[in-house]
Amino acid sequence: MNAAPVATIGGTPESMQPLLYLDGISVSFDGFKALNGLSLVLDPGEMRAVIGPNGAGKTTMMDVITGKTRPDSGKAMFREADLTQLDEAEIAALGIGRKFQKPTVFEMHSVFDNLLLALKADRRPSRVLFASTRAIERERADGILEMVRLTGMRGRMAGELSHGQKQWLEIGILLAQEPELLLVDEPAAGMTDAETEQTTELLRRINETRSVIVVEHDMTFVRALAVKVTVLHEGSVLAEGSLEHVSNDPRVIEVYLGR
Amino acid sequence: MISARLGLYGSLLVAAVPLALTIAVGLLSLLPADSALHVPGYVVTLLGKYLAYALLALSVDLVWGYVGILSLGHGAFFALGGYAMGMYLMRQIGTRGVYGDPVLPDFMVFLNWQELPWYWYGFDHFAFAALMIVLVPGALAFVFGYLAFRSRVSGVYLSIITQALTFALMLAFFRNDMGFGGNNGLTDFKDLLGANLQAGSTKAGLLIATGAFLSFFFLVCRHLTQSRFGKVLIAIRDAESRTRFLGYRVERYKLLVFTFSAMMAGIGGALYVPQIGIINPSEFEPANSIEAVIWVAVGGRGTLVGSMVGAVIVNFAKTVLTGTFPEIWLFVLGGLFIFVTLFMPRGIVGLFTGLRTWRSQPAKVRKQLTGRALEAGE
Amino acid sequence: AEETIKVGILHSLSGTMAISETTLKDVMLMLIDEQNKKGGLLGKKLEAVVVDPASDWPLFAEKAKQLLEVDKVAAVFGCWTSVSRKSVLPVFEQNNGILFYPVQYEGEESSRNVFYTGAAPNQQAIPAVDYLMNEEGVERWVLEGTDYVYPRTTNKILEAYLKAKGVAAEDIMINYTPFGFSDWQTEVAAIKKFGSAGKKTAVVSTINGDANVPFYKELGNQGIKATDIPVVAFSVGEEELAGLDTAPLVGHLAAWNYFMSADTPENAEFIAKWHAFIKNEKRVTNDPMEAHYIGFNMWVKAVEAAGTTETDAVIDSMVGVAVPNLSGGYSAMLPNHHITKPVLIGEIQGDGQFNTVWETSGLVPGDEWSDYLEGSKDLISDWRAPLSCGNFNAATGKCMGTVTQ
Amino acid sequence: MLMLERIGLRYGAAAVLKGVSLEAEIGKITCLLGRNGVGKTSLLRAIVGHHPIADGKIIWQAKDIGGLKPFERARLGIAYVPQGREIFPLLTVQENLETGFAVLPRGQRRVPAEIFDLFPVLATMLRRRGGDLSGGQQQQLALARALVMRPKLLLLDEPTEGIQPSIIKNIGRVISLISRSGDMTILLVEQYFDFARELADRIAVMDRGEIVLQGAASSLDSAEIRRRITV
Amino acid sequence: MRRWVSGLLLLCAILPALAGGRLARADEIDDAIAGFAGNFAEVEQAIGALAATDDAVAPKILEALADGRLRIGPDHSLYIEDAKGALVEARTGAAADPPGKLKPVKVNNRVRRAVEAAMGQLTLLSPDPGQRMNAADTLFRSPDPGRLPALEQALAEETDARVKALLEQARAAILLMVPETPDADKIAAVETLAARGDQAARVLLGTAAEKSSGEIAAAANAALKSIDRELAFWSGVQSVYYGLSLGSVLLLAAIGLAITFGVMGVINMAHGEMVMLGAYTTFVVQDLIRNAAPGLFDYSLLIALPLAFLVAGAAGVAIERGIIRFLYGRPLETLLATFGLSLVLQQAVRSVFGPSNREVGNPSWMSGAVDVGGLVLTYNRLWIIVFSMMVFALLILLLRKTALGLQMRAVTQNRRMAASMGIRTDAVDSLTFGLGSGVAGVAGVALSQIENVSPNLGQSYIIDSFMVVVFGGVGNLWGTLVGAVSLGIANKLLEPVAGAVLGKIAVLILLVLFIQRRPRGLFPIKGRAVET
Ligand SMILES: Nc1ncnc2c1ncn2[C@@H]1O[C@H](COP(=O)(O)OP(=O)(O)OP(=O)(O)O)[C@@H](O)[C@H]1O
Ligand SMILES: Nc1ncnc2c1ncn2[C@@H]1O[C@H](COP(=O)(O)OP(=O)(O)OP(=O)(O)O)[C@@H](O)[C@H]1O
Ligand SMILES: [Mg+2]
Ligand SMILES: [Mg+2]
Repeated sequence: MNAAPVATIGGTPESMQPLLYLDGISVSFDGFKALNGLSLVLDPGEMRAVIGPNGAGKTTMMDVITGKTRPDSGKAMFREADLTQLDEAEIAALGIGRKFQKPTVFEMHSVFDNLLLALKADRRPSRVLFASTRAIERERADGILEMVRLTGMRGRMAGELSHGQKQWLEIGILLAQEPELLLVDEPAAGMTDAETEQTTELLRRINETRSVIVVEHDMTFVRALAVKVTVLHEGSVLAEGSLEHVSNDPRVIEVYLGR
Repeated sequence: MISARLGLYGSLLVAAVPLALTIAVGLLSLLPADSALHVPGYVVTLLGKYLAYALLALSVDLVWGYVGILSLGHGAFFALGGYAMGMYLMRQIGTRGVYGDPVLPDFMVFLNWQELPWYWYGFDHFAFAALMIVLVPGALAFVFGYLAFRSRVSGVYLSIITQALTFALMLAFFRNDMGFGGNNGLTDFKDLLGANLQAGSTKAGLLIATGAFLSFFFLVCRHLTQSRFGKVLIAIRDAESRTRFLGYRVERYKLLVFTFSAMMAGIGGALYVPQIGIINPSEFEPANSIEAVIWVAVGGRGTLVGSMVGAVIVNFAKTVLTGTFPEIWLFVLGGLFIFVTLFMPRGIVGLFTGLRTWRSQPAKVRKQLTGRALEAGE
Repeated sequence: AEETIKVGILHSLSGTMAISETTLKDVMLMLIDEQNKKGGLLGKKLEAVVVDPASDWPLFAEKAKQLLEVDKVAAVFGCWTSVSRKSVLPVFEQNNGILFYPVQYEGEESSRNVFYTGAAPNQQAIPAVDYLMNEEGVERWVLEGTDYVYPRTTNKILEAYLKAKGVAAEDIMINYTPFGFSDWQTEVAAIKKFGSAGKKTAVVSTINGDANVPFYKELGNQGIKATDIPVVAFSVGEEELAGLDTAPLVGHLAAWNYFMSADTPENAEFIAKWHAFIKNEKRVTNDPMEAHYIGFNMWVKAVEAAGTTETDAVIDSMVGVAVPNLSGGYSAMLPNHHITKPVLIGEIQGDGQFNTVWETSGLVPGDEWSDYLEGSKDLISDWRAPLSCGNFNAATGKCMGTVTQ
Repeated sequence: MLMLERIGLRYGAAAVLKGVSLEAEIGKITCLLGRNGVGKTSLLRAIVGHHPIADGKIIWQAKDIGGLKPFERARLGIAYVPQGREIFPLLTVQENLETGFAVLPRGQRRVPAEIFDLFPVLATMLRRRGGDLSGGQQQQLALARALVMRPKLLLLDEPTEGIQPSIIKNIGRVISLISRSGDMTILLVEQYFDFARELADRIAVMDRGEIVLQGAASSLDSAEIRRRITV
Repeated sequence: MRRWVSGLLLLCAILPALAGGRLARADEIDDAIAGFAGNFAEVEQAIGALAATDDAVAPKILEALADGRLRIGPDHSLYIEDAKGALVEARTGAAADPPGKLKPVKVNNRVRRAVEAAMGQLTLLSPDPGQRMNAADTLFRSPDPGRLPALEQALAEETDARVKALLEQARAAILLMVPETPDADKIAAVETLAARGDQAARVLLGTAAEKSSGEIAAAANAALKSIDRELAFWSGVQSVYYGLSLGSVLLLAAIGLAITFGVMGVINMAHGEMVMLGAYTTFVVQDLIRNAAPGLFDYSLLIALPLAFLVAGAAGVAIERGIIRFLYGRPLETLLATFGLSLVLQQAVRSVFGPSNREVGNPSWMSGAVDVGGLVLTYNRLWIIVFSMMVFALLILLLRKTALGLQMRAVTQNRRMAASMGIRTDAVDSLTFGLGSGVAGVAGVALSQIENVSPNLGQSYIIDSFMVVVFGGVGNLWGTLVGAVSLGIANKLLEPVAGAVLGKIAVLILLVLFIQRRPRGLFPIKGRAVET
């Protein structure tokens, strides 16, 4: 299917090693192919928007990258590491962080503790056992709180947050992890237009030092990001290019944007 | 949470209680019997039993309250620790057994065992036995946990296989061919480290030792749960998979805590046996493990203090009720369990310390505080 | 309040053993009641102290302690399972109390503080096997038991005994099942198969408690009749049969020291009193109840003889005391703290009663250390001064490690 | 007609709604806007009875329903599309839809064909478990499930979240269609301003548990609204 | 030779007796009867002598003896007590006025066997084919060469094919025993026995093979081999059947739990007590029937079934309304409350019905066994298998095909949202819990047929029930079915090899290992649906 070497599609120089390399990934559930020979290459420092109809396989793709779902076939490499051989924790340790489509936070921990747990640190039990929270960590956590505008909720249990607030907290958790690659599933869902703009800002800033894959249905948001767009459909890539380019593709209009 | 509110000094205070209490009771029991302050031996043994149970309850609370592992087989670790101690005590009997065999315990003599099975070797040394008291439960928990956590067995599935484990052990220890005394278990103990077990001073010493261990482990558990480590544990309890995505190797955390908790339970069992004077396979009965869980729930899950309080209160109630209302005590005890569940959702401790903060909790969180939802919807 | 003599009753009223033990509590209450009607003991009324050790062995020890230390009872009547007895034994020895133990057991124990009023193995198992061998011409044996100490020991003794009588090893099948076992299909089929080898076969059952009902139901349903393969049981009495339709079981056997059907005036009176006390004409009596009857009367006599309830004095005056049993003879307390008993073999009848088909001509003294076990055949027990030893080795002439101390 | 009179709602000690009064007319779409955490969801939860109110009255069809149980409210024709979808994860799509039958008389218990016109993907996935669907598919299912009940009052909490643009457009069309053609009252909570603006007959803006702006859609100034819903 | 003669004599004696009853010489009978006063050996002899008299009263006396209705007076005169307790003179059948205190004639197994044999001899030509069959069977099991002529005579007259076959087998057994039998007949006999093919035939053939040589031994050995093969096959099938039967018991015990726990998520420690309530309902029903309408006894279970469902179901509804409904969303606490409840219920039953076992009888259609090929199928187990499958099928239909089933599942998956769909959640909750409990009660009716009816009944099943449900996969009724049956079969296949105790341990360990492989049971629900 789409197994052709994809490295050239992005126009990256051959010499440069891609950060993330998905090739011919297929995943099926009880016979239904959620991913069907999906290939995608992400360069270091790149931000990529992924769009596509509901059920196209965007979330499943993230599941594969983060080790939640094992692909039936295909290759998934993060630099030299073969993602299909690692479990969630190991992949996270490699530097891949994720925000889920449905916000998931530690409801029984305070907002602040949520961030504290996410801060980049040695995660081995033996280390954690004797770790004490240093001032610098507090500062970082508080900084992130400020950034996601939850300072007022610092001591509240995360379970008490509204839907939108949880979205923000999850973004905060992602930031705290300082991952090299951020996978962001629908960050603008449930946000007001103004908040969406701020999110755009935030992602841009992050992208200065890190790579990002973002999934979103909000075209205004995607447009504002102004990055290369990959359109998924039925588990494989339908189109790729600038938003301008793909949104004029009749197939994309047909299956996704509508008339 | 509650012990979080206790703060460091509060916790130290709590930790001091078992130790102080046992020292006091232990010393008072040594006074002459006609002294007004004399504590009868009966009370010493009872208290010792309660506190040994409290240690078991503490170990259950650590895994259940903080990591969400509802172990219905912790009694097995308790019993294994008890058996290790029992084997040492058996070997101490020496030629004072009824058949006077210098090596073989009585039950082996009368069932015609010719020689001591290999797994009894070494138990004549206290150091070895002490090692086994933590090692055997620990190793079992490690192997079991390694397999279970690696393949991500969780929830009721884990609960039920822990139950299967203790049930299988019970059947195995019931077998006379196993060489652990079958149904009658190990009994007729004479002395421990050279001290006569029947002597008042030995009993007092054992009691104080139990109190000391309990205090010590309470503090250790407090540290485990209050530190960053404890926060990770609670995160695992509430959202295991999310924790993984943050890069925590969940199975290692679980394994560590589970194994540690099993060792703690083993020590509890080892302290229990010389005070009670018998260890037999009924300690492995699934119902016993369930009871331990219930002590924790009655006292207040996830509070450490609650588990100890629950163990003491439930067992104290049992002592009193079986003596005073032998015909209806089950109604009272069963009723108590129902009452606590319905009207004290955070257990006895929750009633005292958490009342104010509790009321201010939003309903949803309140629910979560008292138990994780099995169902997808809630 | 006037001064009373307290008597402890240590039987499970809840849990798995309540099924057997509750009756014993009731019978004790009745006996105490009767005694009080007769004016009490040493001019004082008797007062029963009932506790519930709840089929929980450590709780037995705890309750025993409570009875002795807190309630300061003069004697305790209690326990059923061996392990409960083992659990309380140190308590009685340390606190110098008196325990009357009313159930048949595996022997291999003798304590100064315990009086064993149930049967020792030689008072039940061996006569039963003799009967089957002589009367029914049995040549092949299935020893079917629950896996715990009593069946293990009994079967060990029986195996040795049978072999001594010339039974070949392949004519003995031994099988154990867990407590509360309920699916007997495989075992019963195996018995059937073992029994169809052309030689007369019998089953010696040491199956315990709850497992019996499903066992007999399966026997009945698989059509094993007593005339084909008789089963002789040591733990099945009237009380157990009350839960069963006995019509298909007619002719299977039990060996005890008492049957409710015993045709003696003492027994008739006992049953009448029991029915009046429990207010239910259908309730049955059984062997352990008789054991308590004997034990209690012995204790009363010993206390009267000693003139005090003080433990040492009572223990000393116990040996030699003889009281009527319910089968029409006198049972006496032996120096080894076991008693003399008649051994009866009964066949189950359609009405759930036993029909005595054989009995020993005289009384059989209880033998605590079995003559058929290697380790214990040289041991004897005699609690009278000057020997006062529970495990005196007749071969070496030494009192081995003692249980007391 | 739905009338909310000075609704107060609290989570424990925290008062989240403070005297919210709002009306939603039959055949009209009322749109509720507001930033994160101001209490929009809480208000809907109060109406369907998922959370008790501390003060005020909820009047639906001239009846105070504040004391009724949630299922009784549903039987009065109130359907709810919650935030976060809350579909029944282990029921199949078909079964999820059939849960809506509980309020229908025996003769009407079928899934209207229009639902599959609106959400074609559901028709192809009738046997799949609800929980296995993708986020957007679940959201569509939640909408469809509410429509199966043939409600008189439809409460929508950010119904477009996670749904692809073409279907959002469809949903918009359908919502306005059913509200105008029939006698359905619709209360819509939205963050997606353009969508709301386009559909709404009335707009209300909430802030910190209070309605701070309310009126006919045509009479309100977009910029004013935008200002109210930005920080 | 003497035996032959006496056999012939006997034959001559029996024929007229059956034709109308011969009057034996009075002193003959008196001599015989005198033995009934003696010990068992003498009684046994007396039976033989009495049978030999062929007097018409002999069968009556023997029957009375076997039933324990024979009384003997101090003067050795015999009386029979009839069903109503009235005494008749044994020999004359006249109402009697006994001269002194009567004693029952004691019976033991030895006496019973003698009576059986004597009756067999007296009934070989009985008009009742059932009795003839018994007689033939008795003959087969204790082959006596002296009876050969009688046997052959009976064989000649026999019309019933089944009785005939049995008679032929008995004849073969006798022929093999008698050294004088011609070789050809012996080989024919070997074949007859080989065709019978059971353990008893195997024993006879075994002795034949040992005792003879040459052709006969070879034939016998060949027959032995084929029987062994057959027996091995049947014992394998039998084990599987036992497993199936155990599995159906486990299924019954667990299936209610599959609803309260599997569907509703309530860790219902009082489940066993619901089973117990069902069993006690059966007891009460039978007790009433025994006292009021003994004729209905065979229907007692059919009456008890709906009642048990109602009693346990009502208890379930009460528990749900009173306790469980406050605990939704706190499933672990249901463990605590229902554990308390189970203590209370047990003690309540103990107070009302007493602590000991209560008798629940098998109706006649659930007693005994039927032979199918080499299988022995006991009726009670057979019915339980059928019954459990019926209960299972009904439940599956209810859960999958009815609106109530859908609502039950919806409510437990998301109670709040279900309510907003217009589902009466509290009613559905009560009904679901009531249903689970009711089914447990129904299980109790079935279990009362094979188990103790005691306050501990529930306890003995609770652990197994949880294991079955979890092994099959929580929330999956089919899983419960397959789980129960496979646990049952595994148990029964291991039991003959490892013994009951080790077998059970092995099953538990296998279960633990299995869960490691499949952490969500046999039939896990996979996919996102469970992860979120
Ligand atoms: N466990 C499963 N069983 C069956 N089908 C599944 C399973 N998991 C995912 N699917 C199907 O796979 C497809 C891809 O789902 P995915 O969540 O990746 O879509 P998506 O692109 O993220 O959609 P959305 O934009 O709605 O979030 C969907 O059609 C979904 O129904
Ligand atoms: N269960 C709860 N317990 C305590 N506080 C809560 C709870 N649910 C919501 N809150 C608080 O109530 C306020 C209003 O929440 P609500 O969910 O109604 O907001 P919302 O307007 O719907 O926000 P969003 O746009 O993010 O969905 C928030 O501040 C939130 O923190
Ligand atoms: Mg998605
Ligand atoms: Mg909201």
